[in-house]
Amino acid sequence: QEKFDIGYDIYFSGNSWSVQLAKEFEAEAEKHKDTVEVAYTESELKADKQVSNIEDMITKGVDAIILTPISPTAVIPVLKKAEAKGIKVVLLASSIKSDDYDALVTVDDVDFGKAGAEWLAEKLGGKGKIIALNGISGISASDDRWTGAKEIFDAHPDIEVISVVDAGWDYAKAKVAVSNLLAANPEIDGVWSQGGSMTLGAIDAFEAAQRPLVPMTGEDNNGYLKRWAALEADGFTSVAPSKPTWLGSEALLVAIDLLEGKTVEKNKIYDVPMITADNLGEFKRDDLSDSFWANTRLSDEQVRATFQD
Amino acid sequence: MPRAFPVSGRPKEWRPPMFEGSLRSNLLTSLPALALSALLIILTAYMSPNFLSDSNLTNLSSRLLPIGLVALGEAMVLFAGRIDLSVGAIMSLATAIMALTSASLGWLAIPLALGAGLVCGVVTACGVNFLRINPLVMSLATAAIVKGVTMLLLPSPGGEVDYAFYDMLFGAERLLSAPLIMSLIAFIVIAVVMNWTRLGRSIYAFGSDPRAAFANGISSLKIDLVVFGMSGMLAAAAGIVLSIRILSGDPLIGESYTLDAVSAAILGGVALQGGRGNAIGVFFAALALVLINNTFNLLDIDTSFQNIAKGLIFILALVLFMRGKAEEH
Amino acid sequence: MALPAILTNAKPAAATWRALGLLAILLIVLFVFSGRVSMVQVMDNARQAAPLGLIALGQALILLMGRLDLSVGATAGLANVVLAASFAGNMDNMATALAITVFFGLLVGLANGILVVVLRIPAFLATLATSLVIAGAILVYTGGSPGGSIPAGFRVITEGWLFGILPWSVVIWTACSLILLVFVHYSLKGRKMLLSGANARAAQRNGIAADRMVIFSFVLASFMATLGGILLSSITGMASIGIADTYTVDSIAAAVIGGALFSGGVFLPAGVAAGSLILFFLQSLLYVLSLPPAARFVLQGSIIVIALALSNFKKDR
Amino acid sequence: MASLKPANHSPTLIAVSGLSKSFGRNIVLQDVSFSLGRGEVLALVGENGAGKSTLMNILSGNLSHDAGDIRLKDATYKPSSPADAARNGVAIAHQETAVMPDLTVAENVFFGREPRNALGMIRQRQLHSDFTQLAASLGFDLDGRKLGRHLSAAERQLVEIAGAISAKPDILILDEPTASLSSEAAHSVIRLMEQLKAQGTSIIFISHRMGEIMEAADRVVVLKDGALTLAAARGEFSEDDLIHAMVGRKLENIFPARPARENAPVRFSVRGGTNENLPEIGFAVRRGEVLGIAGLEGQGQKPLADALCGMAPFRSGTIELDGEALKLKSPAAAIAAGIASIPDDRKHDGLALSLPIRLNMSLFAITERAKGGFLPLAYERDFVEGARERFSIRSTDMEQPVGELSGGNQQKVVFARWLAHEPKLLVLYEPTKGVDVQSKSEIYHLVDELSQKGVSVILISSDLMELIGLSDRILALYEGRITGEIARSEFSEEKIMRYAAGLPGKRQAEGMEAAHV
Ligand SMILES: Nc1ncnc2c1ncn2[C@@H]1O[C@H](COP(=O)(O)OP(=O)(O)OP(=O)(O)O)[C@@H](O)[C@H]1O
Ligand SMILES: Nc1ncnc2c1ncn2[C@@H]1O[C@H](COP(=O)(O)OP(=O)(O)OP(=O)(O)O)[C@@H](O)[C@H]1O
Ligand SMILES: [Mg+2]
Ligand SMILES: [Mg+2]
Repeated sequence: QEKFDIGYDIYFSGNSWSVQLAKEFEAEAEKHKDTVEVAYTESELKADKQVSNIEDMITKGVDAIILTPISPTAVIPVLKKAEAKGIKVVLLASSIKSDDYDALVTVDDVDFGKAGAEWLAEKLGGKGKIIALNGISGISASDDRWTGAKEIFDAHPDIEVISVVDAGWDYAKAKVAVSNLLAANPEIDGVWSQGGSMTLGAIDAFEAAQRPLVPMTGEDNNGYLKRWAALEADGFTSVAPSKPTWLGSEALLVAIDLLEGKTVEKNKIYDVPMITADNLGEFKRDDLSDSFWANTRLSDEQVRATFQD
Repeated sequence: MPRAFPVSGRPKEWRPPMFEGSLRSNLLTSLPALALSALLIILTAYMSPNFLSDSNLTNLSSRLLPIGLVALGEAMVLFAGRIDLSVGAIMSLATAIMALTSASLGWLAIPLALGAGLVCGVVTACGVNFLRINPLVMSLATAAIVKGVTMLLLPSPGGEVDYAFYDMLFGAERLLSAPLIMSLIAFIVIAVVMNWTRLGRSIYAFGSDPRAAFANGISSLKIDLVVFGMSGMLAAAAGIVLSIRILSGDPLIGESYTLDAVSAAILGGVALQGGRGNAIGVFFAALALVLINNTFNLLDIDTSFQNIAKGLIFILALVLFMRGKAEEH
Repeated sequence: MALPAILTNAKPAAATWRALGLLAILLIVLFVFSGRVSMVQVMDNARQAAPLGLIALGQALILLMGRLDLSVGATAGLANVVLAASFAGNMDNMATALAITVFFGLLVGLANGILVVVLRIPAFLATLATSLVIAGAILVYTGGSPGGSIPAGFRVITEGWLFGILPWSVVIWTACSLILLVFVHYSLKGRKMLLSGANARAAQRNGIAADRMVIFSFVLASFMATLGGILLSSITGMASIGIADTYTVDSIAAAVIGGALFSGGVFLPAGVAAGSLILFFLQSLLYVLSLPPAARFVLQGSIIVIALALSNFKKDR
Repeated sequence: MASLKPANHSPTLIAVSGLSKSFGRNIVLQDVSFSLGRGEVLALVGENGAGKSTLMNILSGNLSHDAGDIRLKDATYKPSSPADAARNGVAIAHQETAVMPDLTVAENVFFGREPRNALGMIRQRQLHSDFTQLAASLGFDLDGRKLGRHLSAAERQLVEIAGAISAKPDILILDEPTASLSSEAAHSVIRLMEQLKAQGTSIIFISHRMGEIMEAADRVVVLKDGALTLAAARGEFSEDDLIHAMVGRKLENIFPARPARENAPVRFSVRGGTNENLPEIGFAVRRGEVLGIAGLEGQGQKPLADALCGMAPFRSGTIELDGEALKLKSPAAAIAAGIASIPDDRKHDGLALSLPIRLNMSLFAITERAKGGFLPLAYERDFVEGARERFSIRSTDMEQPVGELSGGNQQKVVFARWLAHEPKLLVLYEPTKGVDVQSKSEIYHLVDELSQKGVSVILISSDLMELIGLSDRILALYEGRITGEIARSEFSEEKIMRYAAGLPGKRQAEGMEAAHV
């Protein structure tokens, strides 16, 4: 029997989340190696390169294309072409501004932003001065999460966002930024952060400045979960919304269903999984690397192979 | 009539060039890029049946247009012995302007974006000329400012560019597509201007030795305005094409094009020190850059090795073509 | 009037004073806006600027030779990845980890030097190519997710303060600046570098092995970039990909604000330090004023123009 | 102060009055006034750094002046750029500096005046045939298709001159037009000047060669330290007057009196030295001897100088210094062996123009005294200050960048470099190109002084006066071979030129090695 040819575009491999997303896909593909044959391309977070990659997949004549759209519009024309050739298209972890696709598998980043913000607003009793740590302006995940968070904060008139900073999902940048903000502001009551490493940086900046820790939001990467657990005894509180990397494996399953002619739900948008003080223990893995992300379908062996310490 | 006298006994190291004039000696600089792209075409066509399909060739020319335009502008700056590292930022700015204004202004968005590119080029030219700031640094400064402005205008990718533009530019799937024709026109026009007009000769002369050129009556301000202005406009044109290709604006999309543009110009035989090189060579070098990615994808080369492979090809090309060209003031 | 001979050699150039002046102005502005600039805060910024400072020193050495090194950012990033991997979070590995990291750094410098000198490829392109290869190699080696970590014991070099007032990283940075200052301006080899940098052909003709000086400077610059990468790793405590990419452009900007010339023959470590600090305080100013990230680029571009416009102010025709 | 009487002359074309110019605090021109009539030749004379080039650069729009007034054809003239000057009929031939390396000779000559078709495109063929015509009419032996970067110094100079003439200017300015030319070529340029003058062109030329000035100038203007010290018409001045006005005193002996030294032992010899550019060369120099090497431009002088200093080593042959065989594989090896050399192209091969005088001058002085790799700075300062005084190098202080000095003073810096340690052999290649009489004389006496101390000198020069005045013996170089030898007692310009033109010398090649000692 003919195997299905599938093109998978790795949108980025510059941070551990994007790497793990691709690994989840690869692991699933390995399980179905008798039915699918995958050709990989790599877009390096460049929308135009992604367009070219998809064009080349069409040229090669694949049966299905799985991609994480870097821009909400860039791939529309080329996906139309794919559709015209009867190629199935699955969007993974990010959507586009048209319905020229067959399935979407994701968690909403706006909801992600809201989830952390709601927790923080509640924790502060709807009142206080906070700072926000964003990823990179111009990248939709970062902007969408902030949009969601801002909506919540705007609804709480007594919460004042005193500074919004881009720290590139980066520990070091976040630490520098927060150090500076601490020097400039005698009162900071909470930190809304959209990335685990940035929250780590913020914690270290607070400690370096010998200021008591305040409620902060984080994300589900293992390094952060470990630190959070260690600080719980000192009264540190946090919450970790998650964009699970297992979406990668889910995308392949959906693609196979489509190719086999099964009907699938077009927009599969999962709820944002939340790690809270209550279930922290279930996700935190002291025996695994700091870099790994807790919401995964990878086996421990696979995680160890991907992120060696 | 004074009689002829021997000035040099017998020039030993030098023989007359194969062709006449500096024009021909410039044309020869295109050969390596021509060879490289020919090699890639033959290799890929041999190994992949889809390579020569109409749709793939159309795709290639669509990709050639933006990198070709921006590399062409960069080459003009390099001909004059300057360098422009702001082209990528200008491309992003142009995509932002298109995304924000094409809905309301329609076609007028295009001259607006081109004008913005021109202004950026003029700013760089003025810094280089009046403030005597090294072009590399001045263009980096322009790039930073332009990037900031772009991010103020359009903080994240988005906005919308009308689909009609897309149909117009990329709609047809045939070999002689609009992007290919536009690339050819741009390159031929610039090649003619550079080689057969006084302006072109002045740009080469200025790049060759600015002091000597000044002494021969060239105004450095005029040269700077022309080359940086052109480079800004061509970068903006590339940005317009890109915004149509992605149907939106993106404040970061141009970044990687700066080094691509410089690489294409250099691989195309343009000397960093100025005065030498030809638009034709740049055309083939830009083509080679486009072909490399296509080749990687069509031949299924492992993605993680693509970057190393590209770096090594780059080094190999440098070793083959640039050997002995190290700058020494 | 007449300085002792030993001082004329190191007399701060006009460009150094200009850079220091700009830095002072920036500090005053910062003070005015934030209302509280303490010595500790200044030192804390200096501490974090140290990686850039070291990398920019290396860049300045290359500029001294009339070349440009576009691989310093990649080299620092390489140091970050290699150091974290070979440390593996264990302080016992320190000697080996440092040795391996420095070894790779020197290797990059040697490769650059050979491409530029032996194969005579323009430095701009040769170093661009090596940076591409380094970036690719890091991706292949790490698969996109680098492992390892820097043990807390080692992080003292960026987190510890000497006598509680001087961060160790500032001490290291100052020491490197001084050593290079003395080396370039007081040693025979440094003098030969100056001459080769200003006119390689004349230097060669006058018996200086100018080519060897160029290779040497590339190795030294990569070494400085590696040191910068090590300090950076000590700050971050872990490895991440592309973390030092912006340092390439920033190092050029810092060196040039500090008075380095593309035509070679100039080396002003104090100016370079001022340039690095200016770039860093600019960042602080943005946080304090809570300006959008976009403003950072506008300000940074403007300050480069201002710094250089000042230095060219009085040239007449 | 002498001023020019306009009476017995053709109508005034350009009149300069009260012109001043300074660079920073350095006053370069001070209240200079003179005038020039149509169809006249004016020679501008002065020491290095007197301000000649600056004055001409002002007239040609390369520099602007601070005060004073220039009237051209009775209108105020203040050119804003070289292009502006050209529009006003003023053209300048710089001292070989303005040839654009990546354009061909023809493109250089007609730059900005290329023939074009209706579309504004340059007609390449026409351009080159125009050039062939022009070159023939000027009597220049130049290949129009050659790129500027491949030209020799003399060819560059001719390109400059041809370019300026082809603009058909009213006023032609020639800045040291003959400095790089052999004397025969220089004579032709002088004849060309006479021809242009006859056609009504006014010419201002700068030269350090007294013979040319006496021969060609209708008037002279002498500058000293930026001020006018003499302005006179032909017949009103003598060579001594000029020198007096330039230097401020009489120069007794430009050349040192040198005793014959025929019996000294051989110090340095080359036998059968060959490389790509030298077919075969052999000669020997005695201890303390000054060996002149004469030849027309491009007969192998440069390859010979390069081989001797190790830049382009001999591929085969034997070299001996003080009886020991030697390989001159690199400049470093040559210097280590005690061979010092002064290049002809000081700007590219001799100096780091952006660095201070001190750094340029002191390298060798301090090298051997360095302790543990570090420099003896006090010694360096004393050495540099001493040399500055001794050579009267005109500069603000020892930290002034060498690039700001005039050509002659730059040359002195190159010379001074070798003073700290006497070399065994000193190779001079056009050592006084563009150097004024005063400095020339100083350099000659210095060479003599060194040779008295036993330093052997090889003097490669196109200046016959210099060769005759300074050498103990002269060899003629033709097509990369030694074609003749002339003993001091037989020196004459005519004889040297005969040999240099490749005509058979007194002794033939077989006996050469013995004969040349
Ligand atoms: N751009 C400049 N900046 C500073 N000083 C300058 C500049 N140009 C010339 N000078 C100085 O002006 C003086 C006159 O220089 P100029 O070149 O006119 O001399 P010159 O008479 O042509 O000498 P030479 O015979 O060596 O050619 C010199 O002292 C020189 O150092
Ligand atoms: N960058 C500079 N800064 C200061 N002065 C300069 C600079 N460049 C050139 N000059 C001065 O300008 C004058 C003219 O330069 P140019 O190269 O034409 O020298 P020249 O005097 O005609 O030639 P030569 O040095 O062979 O006598 C020189 O006297 C030199 O001192
Ligand atoms: Mg002069
Ligand atoms: Mg001169």
